[in-house]
Amino acid sequence: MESNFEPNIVGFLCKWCAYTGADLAGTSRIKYPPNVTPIRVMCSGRVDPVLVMKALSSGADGVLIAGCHPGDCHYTSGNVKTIRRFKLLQRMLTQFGIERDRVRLEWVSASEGERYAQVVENMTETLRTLGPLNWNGSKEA
Amino acid sequence: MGSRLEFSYYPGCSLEGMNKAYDKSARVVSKELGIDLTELNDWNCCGASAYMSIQELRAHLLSARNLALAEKEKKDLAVVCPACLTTLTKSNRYMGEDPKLRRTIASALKAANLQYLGTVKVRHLLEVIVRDIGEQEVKARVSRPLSDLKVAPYYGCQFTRPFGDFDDKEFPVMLDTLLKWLGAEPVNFPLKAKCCGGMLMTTNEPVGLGLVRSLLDCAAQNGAECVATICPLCHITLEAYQGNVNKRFATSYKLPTLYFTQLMGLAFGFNRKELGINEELISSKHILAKHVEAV
Amino acid sequence: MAEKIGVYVCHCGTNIAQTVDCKRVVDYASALPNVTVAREYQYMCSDPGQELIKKDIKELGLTRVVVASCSPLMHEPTFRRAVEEAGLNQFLFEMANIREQCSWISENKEMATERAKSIVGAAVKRVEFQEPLDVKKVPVNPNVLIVGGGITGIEAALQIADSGKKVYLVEKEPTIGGYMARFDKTFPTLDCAACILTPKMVSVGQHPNIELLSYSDVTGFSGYVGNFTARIRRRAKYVEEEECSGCGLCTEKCPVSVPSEFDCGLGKRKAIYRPFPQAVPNVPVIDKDHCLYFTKGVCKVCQKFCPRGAINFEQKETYIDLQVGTAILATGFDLFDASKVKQYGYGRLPNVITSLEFERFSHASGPTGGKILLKNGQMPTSIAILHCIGSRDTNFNEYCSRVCCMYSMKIAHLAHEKTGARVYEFYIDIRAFGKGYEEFYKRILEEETTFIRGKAAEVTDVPQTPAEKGKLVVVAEDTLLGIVRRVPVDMVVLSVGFEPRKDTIETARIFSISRSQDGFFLERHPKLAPVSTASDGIFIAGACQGPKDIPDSVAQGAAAAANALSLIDRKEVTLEPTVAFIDEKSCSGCKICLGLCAYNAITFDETKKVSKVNDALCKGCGVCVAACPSGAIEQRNFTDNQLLAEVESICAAGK
Amino acid sequence: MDYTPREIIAAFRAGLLERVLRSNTVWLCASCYLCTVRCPSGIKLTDIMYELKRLGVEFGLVQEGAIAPVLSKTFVDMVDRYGRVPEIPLVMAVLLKTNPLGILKMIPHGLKLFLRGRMPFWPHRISGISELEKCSGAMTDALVSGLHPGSGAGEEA
Repeated sequence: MESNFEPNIVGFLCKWCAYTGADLAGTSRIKYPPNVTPIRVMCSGRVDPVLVMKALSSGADGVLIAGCHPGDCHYTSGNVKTIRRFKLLQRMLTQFGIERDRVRLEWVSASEGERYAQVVENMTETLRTLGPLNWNGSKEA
Repeated sequence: MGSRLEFSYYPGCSLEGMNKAYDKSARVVSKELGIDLTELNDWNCCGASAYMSIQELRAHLLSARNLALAEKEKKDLAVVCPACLTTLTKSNRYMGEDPKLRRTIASALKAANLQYLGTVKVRHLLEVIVRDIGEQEVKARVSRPLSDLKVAPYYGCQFTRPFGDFDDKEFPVMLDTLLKWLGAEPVNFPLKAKCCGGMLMTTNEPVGLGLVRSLLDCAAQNGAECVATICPLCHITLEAYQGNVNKRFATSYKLPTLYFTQLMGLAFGFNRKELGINEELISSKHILAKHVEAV
Repeated sequence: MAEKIGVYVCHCGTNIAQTVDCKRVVDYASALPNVTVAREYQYMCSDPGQELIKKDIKELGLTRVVVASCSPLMHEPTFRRAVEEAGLNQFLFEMANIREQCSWISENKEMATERAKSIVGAAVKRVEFQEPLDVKKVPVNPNVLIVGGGITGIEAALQIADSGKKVYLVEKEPTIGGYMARFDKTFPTLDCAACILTPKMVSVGQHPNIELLSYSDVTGFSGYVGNFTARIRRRAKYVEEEECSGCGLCTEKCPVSVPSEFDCGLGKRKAIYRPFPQAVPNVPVIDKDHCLYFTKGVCKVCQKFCPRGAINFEQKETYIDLQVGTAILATGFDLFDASKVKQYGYGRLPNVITSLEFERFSHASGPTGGKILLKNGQMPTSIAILHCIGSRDTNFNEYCSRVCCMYSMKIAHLAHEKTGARVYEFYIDIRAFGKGYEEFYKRILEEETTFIRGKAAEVTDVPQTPAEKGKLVVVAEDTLLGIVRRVPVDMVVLSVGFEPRKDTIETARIFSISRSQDGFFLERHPKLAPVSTASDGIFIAGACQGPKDIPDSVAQGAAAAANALSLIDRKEVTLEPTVAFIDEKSCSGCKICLGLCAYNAITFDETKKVSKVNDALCKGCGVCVAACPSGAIEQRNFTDNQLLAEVESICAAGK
Repeated sequence: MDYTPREIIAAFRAGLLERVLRSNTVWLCASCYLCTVRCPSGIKLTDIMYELKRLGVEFGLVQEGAIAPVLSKTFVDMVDRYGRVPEIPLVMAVLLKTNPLGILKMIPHGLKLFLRGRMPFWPHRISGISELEKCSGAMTDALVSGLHPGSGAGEEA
């Protein structure tokens, strides 16, 4: 494993909570590892597992999905569907032999800048330990 | 009666010395209530405040050895001294919260082939009795109610402070509750969780005596006939220094102090000797005669 | 034909340029396929910055634009407008956020620059797949829903109603007026609260454009900006509002007496009651839990005496639906429960009272007729006022409640004036920031109030000296002296802070708005959009957003009214066209999407055997898109192609 | 109390900790934790007091004639020797070091306790004492770094 490995993380952030929370972390000048490139979606429920698998097979070392806390979804219950989908996703990862920690689902409200920073810091740290993924999407890898 | 509760029992140094009666009565009432207390084999000092004042890590190590021994027995640890409770809980918590501390202590324990994974809960016997045993079981054993005995329920400082979420941190009520179950009348005692000054008696007597005086004053003002204690240090301070207080402040207090376990034992019908009730420095004979029949 | 993309990297002064090497980002962008031009500039949002984009669109024939600057939540509308002004569809623009989520969060210039490249690269890839979209315009219903009839809601309601628009004012209590109706005087002018509030309450009651729904609450809220439906629960008052003349005979005759909530339990009210004489509407309600008829099946005295036959024991709670275009939440606050701070003895020591209880004592129509009395009926000769109860305290609420310093000084003045007592204020800091506030502080100092700088440690009734006997002793470190003081007094007033309403979570859910860390409603922007929320058409005002005094609450009520009116006067609003749409050819008719839509926006066409999205109902969450097994559903501006392009670009950048 | 807890924090910030360590405040703290549970700023004052006590002892900065540090040191010695603390010998040893005449004053107390069988004279040595020594030894290195960094004793110019 490279000693100075910096994971590349794709972040799907819902516009209402997580993206706003991530903005707040910045506005509050909280420092955390800049390892996530955010993709803004309207709701975490928009995150199709295909997008996640695509990210992992294209070279991302991890994927972060972040949305509103359950019960606080801007679209009433979009994140409930995310939870269901995420469980499925976890099973798929196991089948492919990918560590479950590489894909995380987190709840970050619009006021939780600090929490978002912690989530990213924590995830980056975990992925640094896990090392690069190097998965090309085939089952054998 | 349901299944018996099992605990490793940690008496603490104070109960080996001047507070044997606390140890004696605690064992007697626990047995009666179906709490199995097995003394933790070869326990050591908890690393109490005086130790913590000089050596931080070694103080935690002392606690950790006790916790490791208890973990080996696969039982939670019951204590009767609130200072031990706080010291053991503190190490337990800090080791849980601080990985660096946990690692340091773990590597030290390893030198003696010990390990502590953090599974032991440290609990005060009073809390076990009030919460786990409960009103029904306690009341069922009261054969000699302490009818209307006016008691100042004295918790001292470290029963709930700083970690005890099981009761209020400034105005706890568990002892009040238990005393009521025994038929006694807990008096209003606003200083119930204030410091007794015990720590200061050897090092700064004037300050210590001032604190004892306000406690006695408050208990007496509110009509207490005796003080119920749950802490060996509070107990010895209140009884041994009453004379000094009287001399210094020209007062004439003669308030007996009894461990809560002694009061329980009395209500349960045990005789005084079994509970060490003849050992106190200020006799409780007259007040008990008044309230507890056939003592 | 290949797209011609322009990329503009903003320095944002030094906000971005300090941690991100903008030159390298520009070089990187220039080399990306289809990028025609890449530039950097000090402030892209400035006029010259925007001109730069417009000029390039016209002169270089750009077909797509990417601006790498701050969060889209800040300037997306700005740049969309600029792009549109240059003749390009506004959706052919994409914003890359390299400030909030890149330059501001890192001190590592190398890593931040790499991240910025990744973010810009993703935006460039994404923008290629963007399509021109038409924004949809919908008419705005001019009716406004206002929730909460305190001073904030009253102000907002009157502003809007006076402009000729219809207002539904929903109040959960039997009367409007809120906390202000319970105060005696107001700081710093010391004018009587009732004198300035009651006329406004009356105006609300009589205004032809205001429909007051008291004893009611909002249980549902759906729709979209300009076109909401609010479901209102109207609790049973057991008094027919149209019949009641407010004569008060029923109250007079009612035999049941219970502690009055309005008076903090210090006074009594009847089982059929108005909280206070100036109540609006001037209609009593029956408290079912205490009414003899409801509890024991006997009495009905009120019915017997009512000259108008207005009492109706059979009345049921009802639900009504209101059509509104905007809503203003002015739901106010709860007061901190002083009994939680055990060391001050509230609930244990008889003469320890809260500031609101003091207001009721001091109020001329309060339970003591305006007299400040101890439990034994005597007047106190010394009073201590303790600041910051429940506020500025990590054990309770970390924030400052903003109003307590000032109202504490008002209480000091009233206490001194009415009892001649010696008054002590125990404070951490005096926060007298408003107009005339510092001057008021000076005045109270001159009135010989003793200010002791130190948070009170405790209030005890255990005396240490004969002088303390029978007194409440306030113990505090006088931080100016550096000593611990014990001050014996007769009465202690706890200046309790503000808290979010207990039902804030529920209300936030009903209206789909967020709460900030402290639990109050979250505004869209703390400085620039203080009464807006992330949900278009829903505004917040007053203390439901955070602790506020009366002037600030009124200002916010008016501001929210102006915001609502501005929206109404636009007559129509544009809706984000980011809705879902279904490719009929690919749809297999499995109907999975139907059950997933929280808005019932998807219907099934039984003849064609395909699902269909109703544009007006679709909120654009994209849940159905992610779930469609045949990939037939797409979300405009969030298509699979766009998101996949972003993903691929990010992954490629990491290699 | 020479310095209130608030003043201790202020002195620490001002780099004037030495005068605090030499005051009576630190050793007056009886660890009742009231300040810790009340502090509105969430400062664990009792833990800070312990830290200050340790710093004072380590750098020899304690109030002149203070008994408490002597008691604590004696306490540590006894625990290290026996594994537990024999209360009476502890008090006797402290008095012997600080106020030999005080022992005379203690006689009436002692006598009463003795008559009631509450005066055990011989300390009990736990059998795991060598075990504890081993553990302590293994930790000696860590002890140095166990001191709070930046608790700048003696910053005073």
